[in-house]
Amino acid sequence: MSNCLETKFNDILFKNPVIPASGTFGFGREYEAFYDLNKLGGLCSKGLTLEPKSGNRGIRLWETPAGLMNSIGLENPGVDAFIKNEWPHLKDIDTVTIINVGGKDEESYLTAIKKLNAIDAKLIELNISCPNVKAGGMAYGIKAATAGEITKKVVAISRHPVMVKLSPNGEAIADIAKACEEAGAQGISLINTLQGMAIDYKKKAVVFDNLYAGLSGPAVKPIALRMTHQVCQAVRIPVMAMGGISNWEDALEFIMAGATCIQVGTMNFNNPLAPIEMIEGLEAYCQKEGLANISEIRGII
Amino acid sequence: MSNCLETKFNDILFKNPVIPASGTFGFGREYEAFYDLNKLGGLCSKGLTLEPKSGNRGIRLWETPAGLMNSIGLENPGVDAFIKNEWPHLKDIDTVTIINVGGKDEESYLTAIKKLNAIDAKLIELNISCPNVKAGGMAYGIKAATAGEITKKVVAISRHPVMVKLSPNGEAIADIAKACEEAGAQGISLINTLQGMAIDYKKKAVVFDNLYAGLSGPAVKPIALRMTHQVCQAVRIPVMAMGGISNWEDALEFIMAGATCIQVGTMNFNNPLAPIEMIEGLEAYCQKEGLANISEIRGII
Amino acid sequence: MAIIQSNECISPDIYKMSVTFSGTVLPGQFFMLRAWDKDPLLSRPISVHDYVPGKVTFLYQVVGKGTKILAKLKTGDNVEIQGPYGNGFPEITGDLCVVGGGIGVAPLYYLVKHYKEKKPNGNCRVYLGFRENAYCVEAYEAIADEVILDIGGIITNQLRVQPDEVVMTCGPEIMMASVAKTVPLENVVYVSMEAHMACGIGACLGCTCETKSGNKKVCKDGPVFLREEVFYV
Amino acid sequence: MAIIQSNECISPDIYKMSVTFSGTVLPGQFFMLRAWDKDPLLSRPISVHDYVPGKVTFLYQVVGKGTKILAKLKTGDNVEIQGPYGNGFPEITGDLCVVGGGIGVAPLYYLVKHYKEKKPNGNCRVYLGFRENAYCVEAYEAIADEVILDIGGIITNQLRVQPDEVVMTCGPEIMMASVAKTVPLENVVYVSMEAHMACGIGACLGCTCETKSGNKKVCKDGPVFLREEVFYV
Ligand SMILES: Cc1cc2nc3c(=O)[nH]c(=O)nc-3n(C[C@H](O)[C@H](O)[C@H](O)COP(=O)(O)OP(=O)(O)OC[C@H]3O[C@@H](n4cnc5c(N)ncnc54)[C@H](O)[C@@H]3O)c2cc1C
Ligand SMILES: Cc1cc2nc3c(=O)[nH]c(=O)nc-3n(C[C@H](O)[C@H](O)[C@H](O)COP(=O)(O)OP(=O)(O)OC[C@H]3O[C@@H](n4cnc5c(N)ncnc54)[C@H](O)[C@@H]3O)c2cc1C
Ligand SMILES: Cc1cc2nc3c(=O)[nH]c(=O)nc-3n(C[C@H](O)[C@H](O)[C@H](O)COP(=O)(O)O)c2cc1C
Ligand SMILES: Cc1cc2nc3c(=O)[nH]c(=O)nc-3n(C[C@H](O)[C@H](O)[C@H](O)COP(=O)(O)O)c2cc1C
Ligand code: FES
Ligand code: FES
Repeated sequence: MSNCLETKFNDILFKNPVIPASGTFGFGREYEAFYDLNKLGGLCSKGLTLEPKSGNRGIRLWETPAGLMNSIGLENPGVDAFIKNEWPHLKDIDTVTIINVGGKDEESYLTAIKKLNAIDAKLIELNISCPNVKAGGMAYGIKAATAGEITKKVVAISRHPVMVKLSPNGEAIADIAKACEEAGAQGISLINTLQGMAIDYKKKAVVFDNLYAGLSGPAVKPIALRMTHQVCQAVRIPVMAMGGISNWEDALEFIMAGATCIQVGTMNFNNPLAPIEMIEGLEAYCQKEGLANISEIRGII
Repeated sequence: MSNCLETKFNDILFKNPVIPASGTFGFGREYEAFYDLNKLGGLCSKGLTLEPKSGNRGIRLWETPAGLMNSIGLENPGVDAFIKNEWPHLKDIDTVTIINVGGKDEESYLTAIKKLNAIDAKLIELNISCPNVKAGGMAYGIKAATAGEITKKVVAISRHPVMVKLSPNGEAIADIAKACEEAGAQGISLINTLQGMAIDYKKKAVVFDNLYAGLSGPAVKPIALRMTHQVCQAVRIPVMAMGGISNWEDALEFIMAGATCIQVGTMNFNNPLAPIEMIEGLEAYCQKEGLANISEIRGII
Repeated sequence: MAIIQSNECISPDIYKMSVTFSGTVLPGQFFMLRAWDKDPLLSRPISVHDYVPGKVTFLYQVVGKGTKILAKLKTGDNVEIQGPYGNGFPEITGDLCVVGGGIGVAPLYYLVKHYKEKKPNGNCRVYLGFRENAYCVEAYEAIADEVILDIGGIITNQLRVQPDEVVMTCGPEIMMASVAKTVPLENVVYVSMEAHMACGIGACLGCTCETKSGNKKVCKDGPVFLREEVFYV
Repeated sequence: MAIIQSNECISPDIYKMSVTFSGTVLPGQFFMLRAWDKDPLLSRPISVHDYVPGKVTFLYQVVGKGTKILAKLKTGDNVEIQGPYGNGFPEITGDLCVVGGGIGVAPLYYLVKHYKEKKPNGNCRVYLGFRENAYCVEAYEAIADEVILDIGGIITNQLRVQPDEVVMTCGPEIMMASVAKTVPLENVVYVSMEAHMACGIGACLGCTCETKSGNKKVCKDGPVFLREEVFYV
């Protein structure tokens, strides 16, 4: 295996730029049945909050044309239990584990981040964009001013580099990205899910207890690609892009638009081997095109 | 045929709430080969501008998962030619013809609207949301303040009721809708296309000369339904909803979310009979459910 | 990739499909099936209706897009099956009483068969309830000690459980709730739950079932739960 | 809905499909084909390769999702065909010289056949250029007066047009541009253009082709245009 896919996200070295996305990959264990997680560039944990959360009630998943709506509501064991039960396993996987953190207010973000200072993680993904719960922080993520504020405070106390995960549901996304960059974020990831709604006409009722829910999957790819391009044009910090990436060609397009790494969410459900197939596809592409490293075509658009 | 689908949009009577959307139906003639246009609740003209426009160059269409991106760029013959060549034909169709109007600045909007005062149209759809050209007015449509301003001026000089077509790409859409209502709009329509991007990785280039383009079709339905619900909750003027409506069940869901009428865009390309099948489906639904009129389930969500 | 050996309509909208499979399966487990690319996006959870080495059989009802596609497949076509997933029904020592409603009868056939194979002298009674058309009844009669059938009524009205029977049920939630309520607390009752699923393996947290001891994943912790976990008796 | 009478691979990635059709068709017209629901969303424009009353034949290259699905269809399957659409090649009085490149040869067969039927004494010469594998050559030889074949080269290098010939061409745009440039201005030249299409009937304005006299719709005003309209000679 050549290292044509080796990718540096600031000074963090990824074997390749392909990373399963938060919330679609649990804490990794489940996918070990399908492939060796060491092959992944990285993996991103389910969104953690300070306290354990049981998530939303009622239906949590709803399929849409080429998309998936979810209203999980950040169900997670909380930071303490994560550090105790999941981290010992995760830390031994030879890949970059990214820790996704949500919060319901400033204090809960900051306390969670402080606790995570105790472990040797490589990168925090600060989730200010989950549309499904207050604790997801989307209230922070849809305005540049508030996004910048929370980022600044988190960066100040975090021992780990912080990448801020943006919402596609707010103000001009490039402005939000710039605000986060100015506030000291070491990277940007995007997009989280788009806010959508589902109605079950047979039941004459909304599908989700929470009224609205988050849309992801191939359906959103054109929007995610546009936003990725806008953000990559606007900031100098590296960008981790996602939203509907379903094969290596999609992954390549996001990289051409300027993304340093890409994340794979919903497609894990469609095809558990999706990330591995993307790695293989990108590798073959580099070989065919004679690229010493994928970075040669990064941001060419 | 019962009149269970008869729908009043303010005091404009529609035979049924199903209306082909602007830009997907030309000026109607083409679909006469498939069915009798008199069956439609209404039809919406291609977006008109004061001057003729030749539209965008390069590729104009690109398929995406369950979606379509377009970059037509408001190609149209201009208001004068429309009045001369298309209106005589359109006005004799026994359906509500809606006239979609775009503009590049205040003056071009107002002059176009004044010219249209000369004909006996029933409803103007003020397009402040086309993402593909400056003349599409999206600059107006993404901020509540500017949307309100242009609406106020147009309403002041228009002899016809004005329905404002909103962009899904801007600030909180309910705020924009409210600003338009306050400015005197007699109705709201939404959503125009979502701004997206396409890259042709084989050519290592963007697909559209214009860089970004507009996404429509089933892929966007969950977003359109959420925005429709938000706007219906926010304003008292009637709402004409669209975005990925592909069958009568979808149409029904938008009506349950509060829409008075619905428009059908991209699905005309997938199935030229789509609007007719929706009318039949909604009619059968009313019969099965024993509804004297579809209004009985409008806004029940 | 599994190859379809047969796929036939056995009752209006009810299909039986057998596919090649090399592995073992427990009663009550399920597979994620797909025979499409991205439309629909997700695989569909379908229980094991029957299993013999080399072959697994599904019984499914056509309700929407996915099952419509499944119904069109022909012998020799490919279908992707991921699994078996889930815990399945536990092995028991006492007598067995199963209660199935509608398409919920699907997993119970292999359950009964497996039970009788492991415990030829055990007694197994089967309640089957259908709204309109009954199916699979003869198949159950061939392997169970007694089959009680109800069409158009409420199967739980007839339900009389013996003191030493373990009850296992699958069907509409309202039926299982009624079983949970009416069967004496002395009897052990297992219920097989449903939920919309994306991953099928415990990674997405989409298939939650609220239990006495917190959220459980239907796909991984279930689909089979003890009555008291789910219905808070 | 049309029923497929045959659908076979005649060369790597090249398929020939015949379907039932009751109606008439002109050479150069096309149909919008679909054999799927919403994935992909749009129908695919495919030219008429041959036509006899009751049956229309397509020749198509597998390049992406839609044509991949078409290639899998079997005799007896259904395919939706909308059309025929477009203007088609005009009838001419003089001799005919056709130039086809790659899958662009598809519409030219029916063109030549139709021409020879209408004008049995007219002379028709056919240039066919292929990158790697040639196909349909014998079929052209059977109906044309002369067939000039090129594989791997540049077909327009060989092109020598007679003063009284009308030229009709279909193929990669770069080839047609070269034909447009090399054929003497005295000869009338028709080119068949391509564009991404959504509606196929002139309603979406997506298939624009810039011409001397402004934008034209490939689906409705074309796909056949006079050389000077498109290539501004
Ligand atoms: C563990 C388990 C075992 C099952 N075993 C069987 C079986 O043996 N035979 C059988 O006929 N059915 C079974 N079902 C139900 C079956 O999964 C659904 O009927 C099927 O997914 C419907 O798909 P569709 O595309 O036809 O319907 P659609 O309504 O178009 O599906 C839309 C979405 O909703 C989901 N969905 C719809 N209904 C259900 C449901 N009842 N349960 C879970 N998800 C649903 C689909 O998976 C899909 O994601 C089982 C469900 C579960 C959870
Ligand atoms: C008037 C006309 C006649 C045609 N006749 C033939 C023919 O007889 N035989 C044949 O093999 N091909 C023909 N083509 C080209 C054919 O339409 C495309 O190859 C086909 O649409 C590709 O679809 P796909 O899903 O396999 O590819 P994809 O690349 O997956 O298609 C993606 C989208 O791009 C469009 N697209 C891709 N390539 C083309 C293209 N070259 N022209 C127009 N749209 C394209 C598709 O329609 C679709 O909307 C014709 C095109 C036109 C416009
Ligand atoms: C079931 C599900 C759960 C998710 N949970 C989280 C989460 O906990 N934290 C987070 O930041 N994003 C979460 N997301 C969003 C994804 O990480 C990703 O941003 C989004 O799905 C877009 O990518 P995709 O289209 O590839 O899925 C979740 C998405 C899904 C589908
Ligand atoms: C090819 C095309 C052309 C369009 N042209 C216009 C237009 O001229 N004016 C306008 O207001 N909207 C235009 N639209 C947007 C549609 O009217 C509609 O708002 C959008 O497509 C969403 O609906 P849909 O998902 O049903 O297509 C166009 C859409 C398409 C696909
Ligand atoms: S289906 Fe994903 S956790 Fe159960
Ligand atoms: S394809 Fe719609 S106008 Fe030609």
